[in-house]
Amino acid sequence: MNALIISAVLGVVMMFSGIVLKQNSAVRSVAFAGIIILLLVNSLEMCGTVLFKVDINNLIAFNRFTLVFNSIAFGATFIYLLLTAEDMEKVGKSYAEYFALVFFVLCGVVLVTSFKSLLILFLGIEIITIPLYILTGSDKRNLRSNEASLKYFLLGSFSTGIMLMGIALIYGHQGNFSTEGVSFLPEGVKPSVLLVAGMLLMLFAMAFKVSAVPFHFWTPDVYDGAPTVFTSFMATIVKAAVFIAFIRLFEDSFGALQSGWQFIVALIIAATLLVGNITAVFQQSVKRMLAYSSISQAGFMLFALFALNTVDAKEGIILYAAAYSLATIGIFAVLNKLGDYSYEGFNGLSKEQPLLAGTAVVFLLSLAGIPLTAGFLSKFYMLKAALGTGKYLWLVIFAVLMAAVSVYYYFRVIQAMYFKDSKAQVPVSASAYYKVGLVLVAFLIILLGVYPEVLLSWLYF
Amino acid sequence: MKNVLQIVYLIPLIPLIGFLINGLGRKYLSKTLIGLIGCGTVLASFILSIWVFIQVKEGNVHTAHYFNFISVGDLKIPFAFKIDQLSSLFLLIITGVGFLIHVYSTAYMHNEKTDHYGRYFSYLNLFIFSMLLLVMGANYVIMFIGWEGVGLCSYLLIGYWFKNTEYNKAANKAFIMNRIGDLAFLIAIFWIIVRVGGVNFDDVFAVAKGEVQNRRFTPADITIITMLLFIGATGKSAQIPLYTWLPDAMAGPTPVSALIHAATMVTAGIYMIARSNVLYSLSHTTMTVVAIVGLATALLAATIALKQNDIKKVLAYSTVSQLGFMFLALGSGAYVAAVFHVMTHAFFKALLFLGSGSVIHAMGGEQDIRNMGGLSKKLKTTYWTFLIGCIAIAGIPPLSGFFSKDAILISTFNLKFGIVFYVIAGLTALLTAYYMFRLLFVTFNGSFRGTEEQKHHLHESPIAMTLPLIVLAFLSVVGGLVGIPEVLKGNDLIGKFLSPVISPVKHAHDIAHSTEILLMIIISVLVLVVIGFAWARFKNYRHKEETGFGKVLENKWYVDELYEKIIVQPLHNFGGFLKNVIDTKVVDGLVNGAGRVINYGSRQLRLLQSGQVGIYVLLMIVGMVFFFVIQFFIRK
Amino acid sequence: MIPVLLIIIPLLAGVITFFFRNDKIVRSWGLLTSLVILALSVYGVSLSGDSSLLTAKADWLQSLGSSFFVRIDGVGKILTLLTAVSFPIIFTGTWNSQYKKPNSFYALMLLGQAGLMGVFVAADALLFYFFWELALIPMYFIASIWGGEKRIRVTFKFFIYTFIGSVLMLVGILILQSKTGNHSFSIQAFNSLQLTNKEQSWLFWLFFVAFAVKMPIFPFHTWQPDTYEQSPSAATMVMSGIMVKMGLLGVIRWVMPIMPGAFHSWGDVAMSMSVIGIVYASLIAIRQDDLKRLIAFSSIAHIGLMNMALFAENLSGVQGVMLQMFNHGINIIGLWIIVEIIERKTGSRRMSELGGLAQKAPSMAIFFVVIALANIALPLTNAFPGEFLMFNSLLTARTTQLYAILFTVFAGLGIILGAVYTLNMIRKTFYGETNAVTAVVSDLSINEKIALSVIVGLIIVIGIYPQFILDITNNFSETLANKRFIPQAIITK
Amino acid sequence: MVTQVLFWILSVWAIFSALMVITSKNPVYSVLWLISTFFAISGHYIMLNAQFLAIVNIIVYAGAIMVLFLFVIMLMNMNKESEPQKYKWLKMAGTVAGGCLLLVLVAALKDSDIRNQQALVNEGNIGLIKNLGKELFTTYVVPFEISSVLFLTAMVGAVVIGKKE
Amino acid sequence: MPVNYYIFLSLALFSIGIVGVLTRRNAIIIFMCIELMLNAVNLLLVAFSKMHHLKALAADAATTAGSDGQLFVFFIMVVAAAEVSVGLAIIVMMYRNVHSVDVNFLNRLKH
Repeated sequence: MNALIISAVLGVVMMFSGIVLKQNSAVRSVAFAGIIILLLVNSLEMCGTVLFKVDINNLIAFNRFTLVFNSIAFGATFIYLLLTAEDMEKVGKSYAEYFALVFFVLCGVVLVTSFKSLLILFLGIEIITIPLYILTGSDKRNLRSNEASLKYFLLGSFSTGIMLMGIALIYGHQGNFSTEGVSFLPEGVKPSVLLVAGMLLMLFAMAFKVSAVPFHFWTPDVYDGAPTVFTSFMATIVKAAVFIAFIRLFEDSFGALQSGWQFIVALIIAATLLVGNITAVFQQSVKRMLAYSSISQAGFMLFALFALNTVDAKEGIILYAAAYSLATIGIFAVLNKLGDYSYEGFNGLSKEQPLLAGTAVVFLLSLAGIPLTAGFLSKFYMLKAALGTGKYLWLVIFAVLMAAVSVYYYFRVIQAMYFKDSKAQVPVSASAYYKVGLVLVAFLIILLGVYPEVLLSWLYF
Repeated sequence: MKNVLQIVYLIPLIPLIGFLINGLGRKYLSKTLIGLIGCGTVLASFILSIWVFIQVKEGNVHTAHYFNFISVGDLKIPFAFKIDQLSSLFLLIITGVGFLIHVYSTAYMHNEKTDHYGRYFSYLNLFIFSMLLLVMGANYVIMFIGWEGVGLCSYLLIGYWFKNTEYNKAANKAFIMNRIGDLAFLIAIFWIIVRVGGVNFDDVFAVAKGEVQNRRFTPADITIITMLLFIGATGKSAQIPLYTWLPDAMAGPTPVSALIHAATMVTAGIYMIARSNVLYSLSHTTMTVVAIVGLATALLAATIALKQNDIKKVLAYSTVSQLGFMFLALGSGAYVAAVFHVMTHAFFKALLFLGSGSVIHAMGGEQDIRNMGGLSKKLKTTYWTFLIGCIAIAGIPPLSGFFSKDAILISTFNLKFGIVFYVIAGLTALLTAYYMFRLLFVTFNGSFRGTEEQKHHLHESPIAMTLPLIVLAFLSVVGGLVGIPEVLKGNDLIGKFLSPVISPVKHAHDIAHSTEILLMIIISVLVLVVIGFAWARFKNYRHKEETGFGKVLENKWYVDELYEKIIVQPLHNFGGFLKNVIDTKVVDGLVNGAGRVINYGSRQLRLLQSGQVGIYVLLMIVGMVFFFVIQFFIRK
Repeated sequence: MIPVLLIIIPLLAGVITFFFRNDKIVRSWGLLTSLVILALSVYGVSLSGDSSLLTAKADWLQSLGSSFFVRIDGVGKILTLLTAVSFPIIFTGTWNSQYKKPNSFYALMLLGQAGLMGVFVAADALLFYFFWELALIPMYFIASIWGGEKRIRVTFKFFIYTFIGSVLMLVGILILQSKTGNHSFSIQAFNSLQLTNKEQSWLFWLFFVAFAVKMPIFPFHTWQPDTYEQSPSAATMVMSGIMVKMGLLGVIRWVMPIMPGAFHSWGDVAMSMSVIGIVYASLIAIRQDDLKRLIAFSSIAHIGLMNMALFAENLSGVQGVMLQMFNHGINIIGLWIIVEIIERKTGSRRMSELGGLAQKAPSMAIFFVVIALANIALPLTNAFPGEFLMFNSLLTARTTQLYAILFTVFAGLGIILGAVYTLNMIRKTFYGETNAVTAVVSDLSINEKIALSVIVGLIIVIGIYPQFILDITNNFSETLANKRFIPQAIITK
Repeated sequence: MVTQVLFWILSVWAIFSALMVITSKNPVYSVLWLISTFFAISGHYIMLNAQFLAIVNIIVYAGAIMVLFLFVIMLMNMNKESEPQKYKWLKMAGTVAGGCLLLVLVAALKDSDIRNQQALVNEGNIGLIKNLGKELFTTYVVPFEISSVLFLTAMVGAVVIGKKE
Repeated sequence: MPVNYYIFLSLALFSIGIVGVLTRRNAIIIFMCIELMLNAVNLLLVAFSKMHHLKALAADAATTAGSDGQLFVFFIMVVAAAEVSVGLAIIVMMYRNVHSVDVNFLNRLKH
């Protein structure tokens, strides 16, 4: 609750800071202060101190899982700001507004991770997506940015329509919007078709938001077209939050129907892994490759949905959210510094910028799921959870084979950085903040890869 | 002094030390010192061997166990030596003849550079070591170690002049052909292990004799084991089909040919079979095969020898032929005769080779007898000793060859259709006499056909070379005396000596003594006739091109070419096929193909991302319909 | 404690190496570290099997059921010893090789050593998997940075290939873990599993493919010759000498005891693959002109034999493999050292361009001949007892008698073909007349002589008295061969 | 009976208008037909006694939002047939796919367990402003406040997008 | 009225909206079709709300059951309004740059 209110307030504060403060660096400082406050109040709530007593009528509920994820989201946002806040200046003039939107998105993130009512889910998702439409289009003179924004907007509102139809059907079945309407289904009773149809529509809509195949089409274009600084944000924190919402929704509302939708989820996972990984192979732009890779990573994250309700899935998705967010923010931050998004742009980076290259290697290894990085353990949790269900071994084998394919495109970047010589690089200017941020991210990735309890123990105590 | 048996390990060890000293110090030692070490170590072993022989003759046999070479579970393979009648006899031959050849070598190889000289002697010492290991080993594995060791030394010595590619190829050929046999030997060892659980001769023979409970060989086992061992022997002892390496092995220095490719190593197969006589006697099939292969080899090699012009090649084919004789004897069950022939053959063939070495030395490296002639005047010692060797090998009484060869010929009657074997063997013996005396006459008689320069250089070899010739000539003359058969009122010393190891053969088709003597006389007379014929033909040799059948013989029945065509080339081509087609196109092609499929898939799949919002929505709707259908109408 | 040190020392030393700048210091530091590890490893090997120093366990990833559990058992002793012996030899033998950025090179080498040690001592499946990947990555970097012209493509193929294998293994590990009672990854838990035949078959292939790729055996071998050819020699030595043993270790530790039924019932298939590989690789080796590729293919044949011997499921085979794993590592490193010297001095690896080196570099020729002969398992060299035991095991392999005989004979063809290509290699490279390429060659330098002398010394000593190696693993092998196969192998159809 | 007739009239009106929205070539006509649809739907609301929504629908949707649309269309000067008739197959496919979805949904929902349930028509007071307002400012006060955040974002968004660079 | 009628009516309108999204290329009209979809949902929600109200009335005459459905419609309208403002802003921005609102021109980003 703390974070929900504070983040909304911070959004407003940032709005006005743009008017009050003339210096971008000052705005930035306010934003940093804001995110730290957000982290603090969220930590307070984890310790049991709720600052605002609001009668929420069982529409929202915060539990450990939510709070831990929110901390991850805020932490990741902090790192994200650390690494990219300066570069946001390049996007456009509305510097303070970008931060305001980021905070509003965080407000939405809090909502979608804590909803107990489909209404809150709907509002939360809208609060997340509407700022994103804008951030995507924030590079106004850039036609690619315009195009991405419009595509995102059209497809996004379409999926909203789908989701609302789903909600309506569910409402028709249960008569309210609570997510606990069908917490259990008696043995042998066939679920109402209204409910099942509504559930499927919700599944499609959420699959759209997390960019699972075949609802992923917006992802590459939008990620590619959006300003890189914002791609980084929406591909990581937002996506992870929607995942949490996805899992929360299916756990609370449709957990009882698991055997009914598991097969479809399995198909979606397989398709997501296939399309995400295979298509990424041939990409010539690293940015676009990362867009496809985010699809493939989503395929892995969906295993948490597939397995649902197991400890492995819960811990795994938390770890995955952290690992994936950190690594992706990191690699986007590096990408952002290079003018050239093609693979050739990375050539010889290890000689020009050993620190950038070295940390980028850590990020890529983590994304590829190499041991002792957080990426490995998170994938490992996912596989373990999936195997724990005892079903669909083929899916797991397929997933690991696809993980091997993913090594192909991630390592192409490493090859470019380390094994190829550079053609005269544009000099890269990196501030101390930035470098510290990179090292911090790399360290966190390795820490989580070696000792994930650091994070996971927060789920229990 | 019984305790000499306690220090038998010194017999192989001393040459090994010689090998190490000469091998490591070849750059620092003088030639004299190298020669001294080389000869001295072998001499020391020889003296010990005599000593051992005396002990054995008194009936003291001994198995010395040093340490477990390999011990895995129940399988224990000790590093152990077995000193008995058979091995002590071979010790004598090896160290004795070996010593003489070492001495000979000091002079023969004197023109080599010091480090190569050292290398040569170290190889020779290593060979002696390996050969001693082979005969002293108390089990098949130690024997196999020696067996491969001598193969290695043979390889090293054939390729001693390593700048010459042809020589190196000959060395490779020798090693590889040996390896084919070695593989069979190895498999035989494994088979024995399966049945016996060990490889010690004593254990194996005990099982074969049925003296061990719970462990026995089936007849099939025996046949398989003995056949495999025999294949091993064909490799080492140059029998059909693996004989072609031996003539090529003449690329090595002549003393090496004398030692390794005539006197000792090539007889390892005979030693092994004689050692395993207990097993062989149990398998009639194998015995017959051995006899037939031996006889065929003897005949084939003899025919080839008829038309060879390289002095060493003639001797080489003669060796192959003589080895064939020995196998004939083994196949007939006359193990003693075979061993006896090993001994006499060691004397006269070493003599002949060293003699040829002396000739080559004198001719400045020339080996083609067509370019020789009339050497008897200049090389008196060589000539006379060579003549003795020829007489001995031709089998004229009372020289050594006569007795051993006769023992073999007579033994053929043990076989079914013995008379056929006898006739063919006899014919081969006649051929032997013919080609040996052709060699003698063409080389030493008539007029000199070489260059003026060679003529100018002709001289008798130094004492270090002629002395061994004389000693060996002497042995060739008297060597047969130890095996005079009872028919001739002899007492068959060698047969009696070996009887503890080799059980006397029961003559199945015993022939009357009178017949035996008659046959001896007939064959001796025929040999003399053949020699006379050779004298008539070759006393004034003039070279002329061979035609027709002669040409086939001169080209060794085209066996090498045949092997090349049906084995080497196809394998070579098959390897190329595997390398260029299967490995790169198929196996790697599949791997790369998987990558290519993914790449292709990637190129096609990304087209789905058409950039058109309408198509995106369409595909999403299609997906939704698809999932709805699955949920509601397929997986109800 | 010792296994932990074996991992930690090279790891830390490797990280430190990154910060050195002076070439000489880097090299000395690398050598020093490897010698320390050697001493430690020798001490570890000398301890009795139940010594507490050989085991270490610490909490780690408890929630997953894993722990940092390391243990040096019989096979671990052999392989840690091999690793510890190899690195000083490699460092000494390649002392003269020049690298740009030697600090990175040596650092990665040491990190690779840490990874390898980890693989060999890990007694927890997850830990094993970690090290399995970690050993790969430094080698991948070394090969890709310092390798030959086609290095990037070739080493990448190698990486992906082995990665695919290892992720399948990961699935296998996970399945096994889910079957254990207390959801543990420890090897004891795995060892005490009772699996049905069908499960075993699945698991067998999930694991075996990973190991087969690593070894490699036919038809998973195609990464290997290219990689060996393109990698810098030091990396090639590590890969061929030590890394391929990871596959064998995997079979010994993670397949044989855990899925004995499938191990038995798929034995014929695995052995067939190996035996085809032996003949196949040998025939291809005969046609190779490139020294590195020739040795690479010969290695495939050798490893194939080792794999066969494992699947023979008897003590002789297991012990033979134990011995031969060590020997093969030593021998092939020796060959690579000389090939590297030849390449450095002549600029060529093509046998058709070489020749006559024995005149220019007699010591090198002698070393090479001895090592090459060891490579073809000549008696009184180290490989003979190993190959003897392995061949011996084939004839009594737990399969039908006909298969056993066929396997023995065809594997035996490898001995003959091995002689063919090895002797040809010696002949074409060292014998004959010198030519323009080889005329400039000088003989070995002192460090190379030291390295090669050590190798030759080991070859001879083990060749004459192999028992001291066999004794190290004897108990382990007996347990493996007797306790696990016989009762469990019977449950198969 | 009257409600039946009314229902059918309103339904046919709504569907016809909706079809006209998607088939009209001129965007302005589309907007007008959409407004017509909204009126039909508002009629349904009134029939269902959801007076508040009916009013809001007319005022907000038909009145404000659609005028905004119309305004934008006018701004862009698109009051004529601007869409070239290419990509026929895509339209076909789209129609077929949409039809399939309808078919599948109808087929799935036609035997839902509530098919015999009635919706209360012309009665019930939950749709009255008083009741809804009470609910909105008690139970749903949090979402109500949250929707203000939504409007803030929309506002900021409009500023960001609309600001001259 | 049987609630089934409303369901089918809503589905029909919803599908018409979808078909419109699929077939039209003018971004504004696509957006309008999406609005049509939302209205279909609204109608359905109201119908369901009345249905649940009817059900609850049988037990309790003073119930407010079903009012949440109508409130949801209210929120949908709120969101739709916000969305329209942003969406039209984006469309206008696009139009300013390329002088077209045809979605087929949006093909710089593909593959």
